[in-house]
Amino acid sequence: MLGYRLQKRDEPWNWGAPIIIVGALVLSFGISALLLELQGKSAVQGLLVLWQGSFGASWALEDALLKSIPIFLCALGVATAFRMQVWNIGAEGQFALGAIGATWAALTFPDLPGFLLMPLMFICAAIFGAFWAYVPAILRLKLQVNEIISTLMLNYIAILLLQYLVFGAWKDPASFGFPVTPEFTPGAIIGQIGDSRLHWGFAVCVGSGIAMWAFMRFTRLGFEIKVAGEGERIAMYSRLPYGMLTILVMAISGALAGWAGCIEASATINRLQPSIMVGYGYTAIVVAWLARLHPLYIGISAYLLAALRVGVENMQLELQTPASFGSIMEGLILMSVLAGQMLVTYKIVKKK
Amino acid sequence: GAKKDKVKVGFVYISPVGDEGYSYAQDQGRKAIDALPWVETSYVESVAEGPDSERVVLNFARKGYDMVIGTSFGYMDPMVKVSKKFPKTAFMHCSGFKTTPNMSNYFGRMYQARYLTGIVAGMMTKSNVIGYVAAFPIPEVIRGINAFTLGVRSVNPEATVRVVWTKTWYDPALEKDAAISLLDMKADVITQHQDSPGPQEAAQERGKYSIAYNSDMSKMAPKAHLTAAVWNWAPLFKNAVEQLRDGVWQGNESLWWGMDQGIVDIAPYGPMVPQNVKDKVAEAKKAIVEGKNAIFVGPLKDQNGKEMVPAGKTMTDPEMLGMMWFVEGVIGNTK
Amino acid sequence: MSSHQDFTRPECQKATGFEGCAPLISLKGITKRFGKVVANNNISLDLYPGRIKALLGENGAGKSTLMSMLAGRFRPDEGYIEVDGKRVDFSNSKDAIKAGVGMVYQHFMLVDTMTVAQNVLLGQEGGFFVNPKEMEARVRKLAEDYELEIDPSAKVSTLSMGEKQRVEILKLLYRESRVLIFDEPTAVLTPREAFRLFEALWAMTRQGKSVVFISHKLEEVMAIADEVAILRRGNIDAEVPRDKITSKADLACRMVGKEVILEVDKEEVEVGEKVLEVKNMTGIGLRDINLDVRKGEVVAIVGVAGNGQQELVEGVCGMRKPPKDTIFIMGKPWRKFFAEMTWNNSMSYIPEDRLDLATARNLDLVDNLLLTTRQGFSAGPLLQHDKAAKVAEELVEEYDVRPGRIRALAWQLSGGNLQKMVLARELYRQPHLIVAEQPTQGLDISATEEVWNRLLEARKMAGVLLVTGDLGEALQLADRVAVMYCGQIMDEFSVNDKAKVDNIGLLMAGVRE
Amino acid sequence: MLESFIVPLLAATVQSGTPILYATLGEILTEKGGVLNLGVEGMMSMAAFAAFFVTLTTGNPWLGFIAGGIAGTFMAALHGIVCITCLGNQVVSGLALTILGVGLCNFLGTPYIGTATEGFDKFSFPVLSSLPYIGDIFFKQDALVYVSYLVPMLFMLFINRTSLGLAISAVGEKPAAAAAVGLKAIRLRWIALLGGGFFIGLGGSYLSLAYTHLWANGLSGGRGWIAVALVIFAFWRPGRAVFGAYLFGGVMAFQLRLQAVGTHIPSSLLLMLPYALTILVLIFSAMRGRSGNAPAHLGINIEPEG
Ligand SMILES: Nc1ncnc2c1ncn2[C@@H]1O[C@H](COP(=O)(O)OP(=O)(O)OP(=O)(O)O)[C@@H](O)[C@H]1O
Ligand SMILES: Nc1ncnc2c1ncn2[C@@H]1O[C@H](COP(=O)(O)OP(=O)(O)OP(=O)(O)O)[C@@H](O)[C@H]1O
Ligand SMILES: [Mg+2]
Ligand SMILES: [Mg+2]
Repeated sequence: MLGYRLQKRDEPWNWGAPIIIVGALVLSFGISALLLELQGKSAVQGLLVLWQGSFGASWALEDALLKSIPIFLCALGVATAFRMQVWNIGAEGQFALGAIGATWAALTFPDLPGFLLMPLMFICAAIFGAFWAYVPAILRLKLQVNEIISTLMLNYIAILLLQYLVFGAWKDPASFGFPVTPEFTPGAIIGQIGDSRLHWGFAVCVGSGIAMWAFMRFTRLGFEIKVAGEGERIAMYSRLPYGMLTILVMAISGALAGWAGCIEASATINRLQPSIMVGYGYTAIVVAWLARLHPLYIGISAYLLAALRVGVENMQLELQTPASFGSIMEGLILMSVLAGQMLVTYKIVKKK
Repeated sequence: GAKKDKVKVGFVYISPVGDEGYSYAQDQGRKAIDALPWVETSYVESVAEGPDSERVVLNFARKGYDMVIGTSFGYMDPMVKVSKKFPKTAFMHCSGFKTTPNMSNYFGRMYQARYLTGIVAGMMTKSNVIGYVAAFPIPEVIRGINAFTLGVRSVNPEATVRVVWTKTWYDPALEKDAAISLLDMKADVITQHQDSPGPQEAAQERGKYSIAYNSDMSKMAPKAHLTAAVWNWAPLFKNAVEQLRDGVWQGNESLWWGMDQGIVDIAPYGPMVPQNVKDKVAEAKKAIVEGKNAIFVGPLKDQNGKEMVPAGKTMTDPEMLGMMWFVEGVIGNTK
Repeated sequence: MSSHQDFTRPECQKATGFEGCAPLISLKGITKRFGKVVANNNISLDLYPGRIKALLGENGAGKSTLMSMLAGRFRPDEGYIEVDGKRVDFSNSKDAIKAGVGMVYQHFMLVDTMTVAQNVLLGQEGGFFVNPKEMEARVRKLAEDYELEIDPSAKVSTLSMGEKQRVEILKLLYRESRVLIFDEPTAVLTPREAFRLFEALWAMTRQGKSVVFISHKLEEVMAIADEVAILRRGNIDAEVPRDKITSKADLACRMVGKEVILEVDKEEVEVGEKVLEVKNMTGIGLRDINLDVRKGEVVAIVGVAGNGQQELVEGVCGMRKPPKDTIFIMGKPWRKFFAEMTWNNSMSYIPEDRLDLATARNLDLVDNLLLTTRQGFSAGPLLQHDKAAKVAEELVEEYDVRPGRIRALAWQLSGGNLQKMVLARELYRQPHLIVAEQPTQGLDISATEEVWNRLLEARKMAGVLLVTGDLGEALQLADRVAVMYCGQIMDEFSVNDKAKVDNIGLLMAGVRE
Repeated sequence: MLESFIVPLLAATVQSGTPILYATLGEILTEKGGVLNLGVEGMMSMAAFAAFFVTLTTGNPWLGFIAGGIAGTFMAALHGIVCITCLGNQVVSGLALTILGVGLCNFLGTPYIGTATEGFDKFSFPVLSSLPYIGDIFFKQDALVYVSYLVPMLFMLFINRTSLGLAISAVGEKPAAAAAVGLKAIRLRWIALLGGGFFIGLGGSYLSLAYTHLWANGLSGGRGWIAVALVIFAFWRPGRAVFGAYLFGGVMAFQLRLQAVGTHIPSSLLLMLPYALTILVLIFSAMRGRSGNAPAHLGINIEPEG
């Protein structure tokens, strides 16, 4: 590296993390601004519009919060698996299965009162999502099938399965043949908090975030997951049930993504339709990693990413920038944060 | 409502506008009204039908747009929700069925144009196999396939239409592969209900014919392109903004315009289309425009020969909007 | 104790004709720091042709670091290296190889999935295209020239430790190295293999090559070195010709700088009930194993690495499932024992691999304490971190683990300190059976002594199964010795059985009279 | 049946397998050097655009083909900066690269949607195309398919029979061992990553130059992910990659033809076939105990020493 080299720090540079994030944001926004100029649009105005769209109004904040709900849940899930070095790329499929599970409950018992139906939907979503994660976990444990690939393939299969149901057995007879299920009964719909647009799914987020934090920090099982992340051999030495833990983290991961699917179906679109799949499962991976797998930071970065997306929409609306602009910024931010994280463990010193 | 000097319209699209497909066609309509001095437009593209669409529609309303036009079926529920919150804003939704006092829906009778292209295909085919690359088995697509097939069979009762589903609106390579699989099944005319020109290209490469959809795609496959079933949204949008300006726009309406109002049509023919075909189509078009041919008129049998519409009966609009079966002559399934 | 093998250099092996030669390599004032640690402090050292220089020093004294700089892996912070009197600057291994310096690292640097020939020729193929047959022929010829027996087409993963070392040596020979550095080469060899290595080293010195030999085994150093350089805390403490050293004890004194007793007191402990019983075990790579360990005694398993010790240990320690009804711990069948085991009053396993098996490198000492004792700090589903921290604090104090911070991460500890931590943790659990695998490998004398005393002390509560490659250690600690070869126990006898003890070397090589 | 169904099916198989084949081979080279690159999807997208754009501006599809490779190399370089230089997590960096590549491709490509370029057309290969069946299947394709027949052999030769190939494998297995014999481990990783990126890029070029001649966004359509899966399926061996790529391409082509014949199986289920098959194949190979063939240091960064 041109006269410079890396040297491991004696102690990790914990204060580095926020500095790095800010640096990465500056870098990515810089490049994005450049792209805007290239398009013949004012970069300053663009970033201003982006800011307004993300944070400039109370409803922007509300929109971002609303959008961050499913992202947060999926990210909380994949972070659990990542902590054990299990590469669950399948939140997208688990999300789909969760939505399917919740919908099954909602369509099968439409007349149950909400206080019974709602828990049932959440249970079904968790079970379905967890099952979709359990399959790759078992394949990895029994046959060493790489979970990156199996979870990824299961994403495609899950989306097609969802389509199969919505185009087939579950199609609303009143929808003029369009691929949507009947609208959920009131008991199956998660309500709004007060008269904000925010719904009670937000409370589920807060609850699971805190529960996950406490679980990882205070419980023995949480400790065991942390240890198992250090490697299978250490796990075996410490008499950890490594297989069971793998299944557990995958199941938690799948269940949380499943809840995200349930909330999206119930609170946001009030039914199941193929367009429920918008890639939250992939976004979640980005979010989990930006947050270095910590629940609180996951909350923050899920919110920031949602805000970015909402803001990019505002840019589209005001400046007619293409939709792909958002994913460019996302990719740039993630890559620069990743590159920058090196500075937490290493310092750059001059070569002699 | 009150008269307005200036009208601001926001469009919400399902896919990028540059794709020559469905959103492209809608956007051509937008551009047409944008050219009016008293109209201002904006759009947001690639808006997923789920939760994102509600926010985008809402943002247009919040920002004081006079009218929000949502072009995809899945925007219906979100638009209904938002329309209730913004009673002063006009909402127009494409292809759905729900309305509110300040929300109307609109659509076009594309099946009429499909029928005409079917005549072209039926007369041009030599192998009597016609390939249809289709996205999703929803009534709009199925209705198009059926109308097309009826058109084919009206001139060539021997011909069959084979359908391959891609389960995507837009994947050029997959659509092309699907078209090739049909060409391998001896199809010599390919048509599509897809947004990319992939199938057109496949036909051209094999030296076979193609019929496009959404817009004229002749520049992408000049040797194959017979014609296309095309949208022309400009008249409808123009009508809507004028009503809005004059304060006479109304919600709770369902506009299902047809060829008579110029909202659907077929594109200019390629040089290989002989005059007798053109004549035959012109004749049929005249009948349609004059209301003499409603296309879905009994007796109609389904794929298995079961009678679905008795002789002399014409299908109603709601029946057509929910059509989920294939007419005789289609090979494929609706699942 | 080393009576089974005579390491003395025969007269005919002396390299002659190199007296008075200028040094091949001179290290001049080398200093190397890792963060705050000064690994080498202003070290100067000369290497002469035809001579073997032994480097001796406590763990962490800086031997490997010094030699790694000579081999081009690290660069010195200060000072420089001279080759044939000319100053050089090695920026990577390639430069060092070009200058004729080759090193066999403590951990072999071989690519397991490749063949012997590919490994030997790696980076030296000469030409862009390679031909496996031709490569093998070249390596075969080289091996024959130096009388090193090896199959050039064999995959390295299928070789024994001794064979792997031969591959490493071939690598150096192929590169025509003039200076050969061996970092603890005998740790993984049988005495017989070690002797063959020494013969090879002597042969090399006769050709005028200079050899650097790093070892913790004093008798080896005594046997083969021409001069001994002693490092302490990154400094050269002394450089002594072999003739000036009178005995092992003398050498040991010089090394640690204080009088050490290499013999430990072994007070008598009453032998109690059976804590481990292995009955007719065949399977998982083992044949017909019968073995008892009773409370109050130390049973040593000796043998060359790779003869089934690993399998036996893993079988006993629950890392691998043994055949049914073959292993009984505290009278209970294996499966039942592990199913019912509680965190204390059970068995402890002190594995050879301290970092990455016995500890988790990225966790701190408290978490590492909890690794095997977490049951003891549980309250329902919760874990009592505070209580664990307090215990960790006490243990760090008691066992003098440095640095004394309980929030230090495992990777920040040196090997010896880590071993102390593991020992502290495992004995804290008050086990009835202790399985210790190479517990002092790579440890310096004072640390070794402490570990030995702790293990002997632990006999009061437990039976100890000691697996070691170091005969001296086995004879020091054990009451009984079992020799393993090819998955079998060749013989088992009391350490007081002089005749049998003298025969251990042959048994380890699979020879039964 | 043979003439009318199987032969066209196999010919289509070769075509749909070819872009995946290029990309799979590229990823094999990358992973041989020890770098896991999950960004294939994004790299192929960018490469497809670069190939299209250069062909459009220069009129020479061969230049476009190479430009796609260079774009792949460029994207690989980004991954290298993050993972090799800055020691970032390879899994996440790959995902980010996909997001970035697809976004950038759409951003740059949108103005050109529907624009046609020169490209590679199918032509009958002299002599060989007249072979019965074989000729129809393999030798009535485009030039890039013919090139793709050579590439696996070159890869086999390169990996097993050249010093550079051996050195790269050594770095993927054990960088420290390679460094100890004077090889520059980091540099070799870069070579493998960038070289692999080039071939992944060629896979992208194929999409916009031969698969279709019209620019469209989203050409890659998930093929990059399939390539990543096929590397494992192929046990990191070029020969098996050919088999895998064609198998996958074949299943894709088969399900479309099954529909065209007129089947009653719902299309959603048919479309699952390729993905389900990938998992099944991984399961089968695992049952035969072959999944442990991965380079030992795959996905692990080389930390700086000293
Ligand atoms: N790969 C590494 N990265 C960073 N630091 C290391 C590394 N390896 C060793 N160290 C440092 O080296 C020290 C220990 O080195 P090592 O394990 O060689 O010591 P040792 O010779 O076994 O010591 P002891 O005398 O305690 O047995 C630790 O303080 C640790 O910080
Ligand atoms: N990679 C490293 N990073 C940081 N510190 C290191 C590293 N390697 C060695 N050290 C430090 O340098 C000191 C010398 O280590 P070195 O490995 O040279 O000792 P040694 O004499 O070879 O020990 P041993 O007998 O255990 O092999 C160690 O105590 C350790 O503190
Ligand atoms: Mg050490
Ligand atoms: Mg050392």
